[in-house]
Amino acid sequence: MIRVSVDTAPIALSQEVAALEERGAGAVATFTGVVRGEGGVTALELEHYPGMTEAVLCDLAEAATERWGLLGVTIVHRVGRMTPGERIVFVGTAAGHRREALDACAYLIDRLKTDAPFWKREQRGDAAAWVEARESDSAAAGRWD
Amino acid sequence: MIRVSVDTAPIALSQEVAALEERGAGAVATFTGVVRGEGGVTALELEHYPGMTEAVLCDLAEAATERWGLLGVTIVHRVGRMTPGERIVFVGTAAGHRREALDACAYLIDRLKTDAPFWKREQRGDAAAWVEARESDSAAAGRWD
Amino acid sequence: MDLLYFAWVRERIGIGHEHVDPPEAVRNVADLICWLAGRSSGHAEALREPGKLRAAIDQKFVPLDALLGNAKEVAIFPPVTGG
Amino acid sequence: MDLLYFAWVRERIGIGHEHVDPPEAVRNVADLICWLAGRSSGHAEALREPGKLRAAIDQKFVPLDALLGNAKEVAIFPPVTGG
Repeated sequence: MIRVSVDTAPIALSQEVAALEERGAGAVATFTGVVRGEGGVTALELEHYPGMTEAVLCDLAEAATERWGLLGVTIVHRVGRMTPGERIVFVGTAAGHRREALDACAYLIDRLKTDAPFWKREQRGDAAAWVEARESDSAAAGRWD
Repeated sequence: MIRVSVDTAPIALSQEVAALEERGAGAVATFTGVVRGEGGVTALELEHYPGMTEAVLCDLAEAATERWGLLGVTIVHRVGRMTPGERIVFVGTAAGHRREALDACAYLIDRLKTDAPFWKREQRGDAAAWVEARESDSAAAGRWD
Repeated sequence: MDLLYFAWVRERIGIGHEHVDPPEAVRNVADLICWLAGRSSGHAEALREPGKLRAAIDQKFVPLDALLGNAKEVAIFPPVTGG
Repeated sequence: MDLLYFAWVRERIGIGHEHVDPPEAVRNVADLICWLAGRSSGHAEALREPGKLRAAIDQKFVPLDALLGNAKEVAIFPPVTGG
């Protein structure tokens, strides 16, 4: 099972996890990114490249499935406007054993950060600023090559 | 926030994740172990060492909090009788960034496997057999030393 | 050729997409960026530091020296920041 | 000294806990296991392969050569299999 979704709706974590658990795997690992209010951020806006985004996420899900023999992969990325405390991204994996589920989950979020065409803009009251890419993300993604 | 629970009640994943997300961290990682029905397993029984179990899990949660600067850790282990599809264990971590949350989550489940006094008995119809410890678990726990 | 712009590239140019027919001398993405910069002050502002730009041809990331070939869709944008 | 047994050790011995006063010659956990094995056929059956056993003194894991000292609670059990 591969499920990829890019949507403006809030991420329904319970349902996503339930779908992974129903795969009959012994191990489910998840990563959830949440909007932080630190530094006075009042809102976050996520822009993406429709079509390419979904294709990249499907490719990553397929690569992880093959590499770790996963029984299920879910990648859900929210786009549009969201506020502190809301989920930006959910990555979940289901596998027979914990190592596969955990490693695949880490791989997916590391690679999503560098490979998927999303852009974040932080709002602080009336001011808005595009978030700059971080060098450390390239390094994190590189360790899976 | 450190939350440790050893209980016969089913694990309420949504509530556990929600509590972690409310810590205001940007990253939440989770691992869930689910009873598998493979090999004809009809039920699983979990026995533990009351008192020692909770102490070990608290020690692990504290060690992870210190090592990775976590904002929240939850370890919930179910005991008693459970059937395929039910959750045995839930480990969740909240941190500022994904690497800390993911590594701490992997550490906790690896160490729980070797350090916490739980014993599993698999039921296959009328027959019951205690699960044997796996060498690979010791190796996995050792990589965090 | 369809062009797509995202994030601050889109904002500075003032539009998210446009159709262009670059001359033959425009062979790779870097050439295209240079040529586009002459279209308006917004283009010039958005594209003046190619080192800060990334690109995709037909929805695949490419380096800036990638040849355009028969590209149908070229996207220009800042480094990605999702997740 | 309070003894606790878990999993198949408990099942084979037939009880989960008991109170014992081992003689002075019983200095470490291995000595204790050996001495306990003489208490009943269940004990003998459960404790005949010390290499398959693990132990805790006052709720801390210890190797089988750990001295009992003033231990109040000693637990004997198979390798753990949680998670």
